[in-house]
Amino acid sequence: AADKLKIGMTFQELNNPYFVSMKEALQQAAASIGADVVFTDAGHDVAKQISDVEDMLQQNIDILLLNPTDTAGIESAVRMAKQQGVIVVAVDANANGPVDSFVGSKNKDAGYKSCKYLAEDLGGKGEVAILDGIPVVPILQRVEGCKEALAEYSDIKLVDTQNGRQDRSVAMGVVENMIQSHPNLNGLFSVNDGGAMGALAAIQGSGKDIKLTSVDGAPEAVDAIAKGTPFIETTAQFPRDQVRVALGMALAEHWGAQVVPKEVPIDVEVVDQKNAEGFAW
Amino acid sequence: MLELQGIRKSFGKIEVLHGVNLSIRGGEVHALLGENGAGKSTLMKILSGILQPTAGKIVLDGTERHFADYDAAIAAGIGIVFQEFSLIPYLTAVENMFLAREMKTRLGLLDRRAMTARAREILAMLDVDLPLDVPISRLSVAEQQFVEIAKALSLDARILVLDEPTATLTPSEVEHLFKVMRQLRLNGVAIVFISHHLEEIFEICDRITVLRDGEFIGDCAVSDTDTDRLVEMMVGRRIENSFPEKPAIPADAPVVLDCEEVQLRKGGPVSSFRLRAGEILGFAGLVGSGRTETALAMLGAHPSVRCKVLVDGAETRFREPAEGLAHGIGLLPESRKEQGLITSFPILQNISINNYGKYRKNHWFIDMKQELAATEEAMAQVRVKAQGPHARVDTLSGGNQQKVVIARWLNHQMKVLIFDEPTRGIDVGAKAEIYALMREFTAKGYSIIMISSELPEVIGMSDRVCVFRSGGIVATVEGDQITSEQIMTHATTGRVQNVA
Amino acid sequence: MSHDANTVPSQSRSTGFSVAGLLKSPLALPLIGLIVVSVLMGFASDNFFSVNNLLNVLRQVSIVGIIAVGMTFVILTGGIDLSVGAVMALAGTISAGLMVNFGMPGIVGLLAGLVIGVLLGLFNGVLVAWGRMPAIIVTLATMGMARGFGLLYSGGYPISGLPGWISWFGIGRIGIIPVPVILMFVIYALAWVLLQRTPFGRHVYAIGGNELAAKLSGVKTQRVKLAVYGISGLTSAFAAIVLTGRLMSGQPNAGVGFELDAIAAVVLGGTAIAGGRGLILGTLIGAILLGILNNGLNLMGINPYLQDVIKGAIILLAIYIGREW
Amino acid sequence: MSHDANTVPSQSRSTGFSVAGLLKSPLALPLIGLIVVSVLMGFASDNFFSVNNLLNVLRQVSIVGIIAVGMTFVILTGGIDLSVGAVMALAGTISAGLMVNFGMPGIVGLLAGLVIGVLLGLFNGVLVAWGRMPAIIVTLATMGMARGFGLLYSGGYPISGLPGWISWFGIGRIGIIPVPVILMFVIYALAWVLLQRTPFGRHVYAIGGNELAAKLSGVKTQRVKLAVYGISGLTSAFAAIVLTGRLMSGQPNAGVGFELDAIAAVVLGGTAIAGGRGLILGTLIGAILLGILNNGLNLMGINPYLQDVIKGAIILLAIYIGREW
Ligand SMILES: Nc1ncnc2c1ncn2[C@@H]1O[C@H](COP(=O)(O)OP(=O)(O)OP(=O)(O)O)[C@@H](O)[C@H]1O
Ligand SMILES: Nc1ncnc2c1ncn2[C@@H]1O[C@H](COP(=O)(O)OP(=O)(O)OP(=O)(O)O)[C@@H](O)[C@H]1O
Ligand SMILES: [Mg+2]
Ligand SMILES: [Mg+2]
Repeated sequence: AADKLKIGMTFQELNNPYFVSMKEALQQAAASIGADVVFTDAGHDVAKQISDVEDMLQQNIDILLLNPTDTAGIESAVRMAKQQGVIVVAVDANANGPVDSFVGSKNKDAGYKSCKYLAEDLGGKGEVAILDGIPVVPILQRVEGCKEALAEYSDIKLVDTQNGRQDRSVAMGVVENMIQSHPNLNGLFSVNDGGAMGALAAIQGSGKDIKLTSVDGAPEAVDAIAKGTPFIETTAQFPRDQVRVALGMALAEHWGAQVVPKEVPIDVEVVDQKNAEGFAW
Repeated sequence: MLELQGIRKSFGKIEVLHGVNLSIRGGEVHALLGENGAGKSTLMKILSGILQPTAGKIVLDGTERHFADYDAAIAAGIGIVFQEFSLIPYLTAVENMFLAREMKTRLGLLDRRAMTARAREILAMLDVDLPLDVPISRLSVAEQQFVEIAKALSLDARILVLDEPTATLTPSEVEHLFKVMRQLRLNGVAIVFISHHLEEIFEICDRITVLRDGEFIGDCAVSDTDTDRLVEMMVGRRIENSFPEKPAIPADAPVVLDCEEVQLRKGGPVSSFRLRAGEILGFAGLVGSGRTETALAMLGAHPSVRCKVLVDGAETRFREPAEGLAHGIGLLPESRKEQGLITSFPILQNISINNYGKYRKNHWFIDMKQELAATEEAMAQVRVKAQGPHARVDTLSGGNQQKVVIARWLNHQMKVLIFDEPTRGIDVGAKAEIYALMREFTAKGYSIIMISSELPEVIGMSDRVCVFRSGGIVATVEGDQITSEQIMTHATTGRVQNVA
Repeated sequence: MSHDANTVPSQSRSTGFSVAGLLKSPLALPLIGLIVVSVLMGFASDNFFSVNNLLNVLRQVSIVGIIAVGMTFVILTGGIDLSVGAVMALAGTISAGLMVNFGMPGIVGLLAGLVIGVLLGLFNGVLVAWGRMPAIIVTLATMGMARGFGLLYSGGYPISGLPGWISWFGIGRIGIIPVPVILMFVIYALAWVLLQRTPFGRHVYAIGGNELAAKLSGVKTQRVKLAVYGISGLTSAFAAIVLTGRLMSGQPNAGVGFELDAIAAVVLGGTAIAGGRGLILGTLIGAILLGILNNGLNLMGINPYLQDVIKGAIILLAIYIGREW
Repeated sequence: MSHDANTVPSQSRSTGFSVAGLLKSPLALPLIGLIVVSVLMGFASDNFFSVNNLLNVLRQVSIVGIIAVGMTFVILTGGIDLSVGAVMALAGTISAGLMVNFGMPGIVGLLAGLVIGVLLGLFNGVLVAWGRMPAIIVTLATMGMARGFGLLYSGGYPISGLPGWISWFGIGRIGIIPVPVILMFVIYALAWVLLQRTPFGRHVYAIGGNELAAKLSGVKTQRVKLAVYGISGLTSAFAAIVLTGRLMSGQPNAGVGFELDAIAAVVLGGTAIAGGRGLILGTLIGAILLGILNNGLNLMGINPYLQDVIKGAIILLAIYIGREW
């Protein structure tokens, strides 16, 4: 079995459905081409992620799919992998160093679309707030896109930005407090669905009419949107497709392709009550 | 050469030294005498800079000195062997002797060769031979005591304080220590010697200072006094025999507790004894001879290899003291602070701690009224002197603390009470009261095991005496045979009965 | 010392409720701290003293507040339980899983969660009491294992799709009082009774005060220790019910770091970390104090990173002032 | 007990190096554990016993291994330091910030990191030794504050753009030996000398063995305690250098949970959590044991969730077996 293709993937975390569904898609894809696959969970610790990559290199992987916890911190692992002749494709977030390709969502687009939807739904006026997350490039891009969209509406006022750390229970507490300090809040944009679910609980608990939009398209979020809650929209990413495309890029490189695209942006799609039914990653 | 003048010391609001004087001349052995709690150790800690006096002064060689800490006292030539061991269990003898005063090489590293050599020298002077390279916790108590003494000698002290160094030594070891002390005296070292054994005072000391309850009573030359006068100075009155009459125990008194075999460790001696209803069985022996361990092993509070106990003829094996309690066996531990009292509790809860089975309300809850009433009654029974059941236990005197621990067992149907060093650190009056209480208990049909290091107490109170040596019972004496000679002979030279 | 306030009818009878008496109680300092912080927050933010916001704070406090009850029992015996957050997450995840994936009735799922919490607590207790292993290590290992199990069981997905009524435990109200707040108060009341009015409670204090003395006087110390860890597991599982109700899902990664918040609440409430002294009401005050800090700093819009610094400094200050009790 | 290996010329002289002697040493059990786990891993994975992989494991171990040195000092005195991970992160972040944002020479940045580590350690030490506050609370608060400062300073972003040579500390090699491994061994050697061959080391053990007796004998217990926390801060800052070299960036979020790994390494190495007994070499073995577990479970391709469970169980087992020393 020495000639069997071996694929390694390191995740920044594996207790988030977004990445778990990536993992599942990878396992399916690998099975369909008869490749072995190993994966690791860095638990948001870059140092551990480098160790994980080192351990995978000891197992002589051919392809490394890298979902970095931190773009800069992971560089030495990328270099080490390249030195061993391993094909490296970054997924979802980019990595510094000589990666062969990067496959990720159009995060700025996602933020823009969600906040545009929110502003439109509010009739172009009212107080809105942003529920921020862990400062990594994709998240920053979403906030950037959101602010761009909100700026197009002169009667929309951005009154607060707080950090929910993309964690459901943290986000819930933060949003509850936000609602206390801004009694007239009309809308809220969360940088991901995990935080949005916490925010939703807070909004429902307060009994206020606050509209919520977000990014990701997680099953729970889609569910909530379909049910007609204050959660009105999420701009879906396609984690399964990201990993499939990434594997495709890596395979192309493996087979000797010379013009593998350095960057493959994956489209994002608005999911609201109209199309929520039947949407799935 | 050294004068302590008008030393006062308070801990919090309580003054324990009320203006004490002490004068030491060069090259003498000076006895410091006083009942437990008289303040001897406190005075010595002040002398060695560990405690600061509230008032008074220390004059050394004619100049007033102030020792901010132990190091300052050492620099002035004062060394002390503490009453409580100040050894670190996991360090070796050499490391302990030179702790905080290590010899260093030029690099600042430990000069272990030099320290070992010096340690050997000092121990050779003491004429003791002990392993220098194993943790001190593996040495015997006597060996540890000599390490303490060696530690103090390594300071080249001109004034050496020995706080009850003989309490843990056998007579031959004591003799040995005295030889060393005489040698030191010849070398011009002044020694302050603390001991409760008056015969030792007469053997080795030149002069005596007596304290009573923190008061300076007086000093005199040994040649000018005698035992009776010393006791009177210490106690403040002539001391009568404080032991109650021994009642006659019927020969056919039932055996309540039959300890068929207790073996503490593999290959160690196996002990057995019987306790009859209404008697006081003394456990005598030197410190560390295994009396406490045997008693605890019986109750399941100490590991043992073998332990077979019959209570009223039925075989039982206790896994923990709670099971002993259920069978009517209670313990008054030897160290009140570490094993007896719960100092975060007031008297009330210290007494009721193992009594909650008795004061229940609706089955689950504490009936606090009954708890209070029963506790007050128990306090009255043993005559605890305190402001009330809510007083903090750490404000009580030793004797009253001891009574609190005794009171714990009064609301139970007890058969056997184990009194481990019941009068340690207790003044004479309270001692007599506790003796009386013990006899009150036996009159009620309780049986008592009394572990004691005080020979007069063992002799005065026990109906029979088990003598311990090296971890097991070597002899049991009764009746006229209960004499200090008999007991000491067995305790120091008796052959260990080695049952396979 | 800790018990005077509760067990000394004779002393307080004469004067009735006295300020001087209160000042001497171990609750005095935590209370003063609570008042000082509240007043500061009130000045800094207009919204702070609204009934709505205060109820909001209490509701936010409820989860850590409930966990801190079990932690108080454990710390009173001189132990520590680092596994509480992970146990909560595992109990919540499995109970959600039973309802959603195995179609069990909600009540069975909730009870199963409680059982799991107790079992994990007893596991800790056995290792500490009979295995004579240090609590900090045992509960640390349990923490890792419980997290692993939660993720294994759920495959890393939150488990949602719970019956709607479960949310009552998280966001329901009775009158204007949120259900989790009521639940918290009930648990505190039970804990108070257990600690102050039952033999078991006295034994908990006794073990923390002097374990050897308690053992030698006939307290079944091992059983009591087993029980306190069991209680800690149980309160963690109760917190899981509130959490599940609040989030309407089982979250395998919930509660990271809650053990530290719970310990902070206990210690801010005046309980000695070495055991033997402390009051359960102090823990409640400590938990509320922490909650007010979080809420107030949020309301003021303080940079979240700075919030960590401020909280750390306030904890240090509070412990420093209170260290002499 | 802990010193037999070093101070027993008379016993070992006769037999020279003896297996029996080794078996009696406190290092025996950690070593046996290490061997057993290694052999198991070797069976389970072909790659395990390659030189490359073993060096790889050592390199991975180096960061927690270095932190565990300071932790050993602290635990030997009977204390604990929960702030190590946060101190490492803060030291690394600020030293990176000084180089990148303030254009300071790399060497100044690195030294500044060490200074910060020591200062934070001394802060802990002052509060523990003179403030008489419980170490677990003090270092917990310091942990929160250090994290907050790191995030504040960096705004939450990692700081990258360091001079290239910094990576030497993380991924460089001397011969075939990785630099961080050499650094780790040097630090262990120094710690060994400090603990076994200097008066200070004896005082560390003495305080853990019996603090009061040590004080009575004239040991300056407060100063020694101050020093051990300072050392712990220093080794955390050294670990930060390796980390920065490995990540080529200052990471304010790094090192979450490292305190627990370091404690586990110390305790697996046979040091008593109550202090007074233990050997620094045991800690090295403990750290390597943990590293091998991580590496081996990864090599075997075990589900990462299950890895947590297995690690927890092995730690419990090891501590249980070793609990009697
Ligand atoms: N640190 C302390 N705090 C409060 N009281 C103390 C302290 N040390 C000693 N005492 C009290 O001071 C008194 C004198 O104690 P000290 O140890 O000096 O007696 P002693 O004469 O050495 O007795 P013994 O013969 O039992 O050794 C006792 O009542 C004791 O309880
Ligand atoms: N003060 C002490 N310091 C160190 N070890 C001791 C001390 N006292 C006793 N031991 C150890 O405990 C064991 C037996 O002690 P145990 O307490 O049973 O003896 P004992 O006859 O009751 O003496 P004690 O007068 O100390 O109560 C011995 O192995 C001895 O080495
Ligand atoms: Mg004394
Ligand atoms: Mg004894």
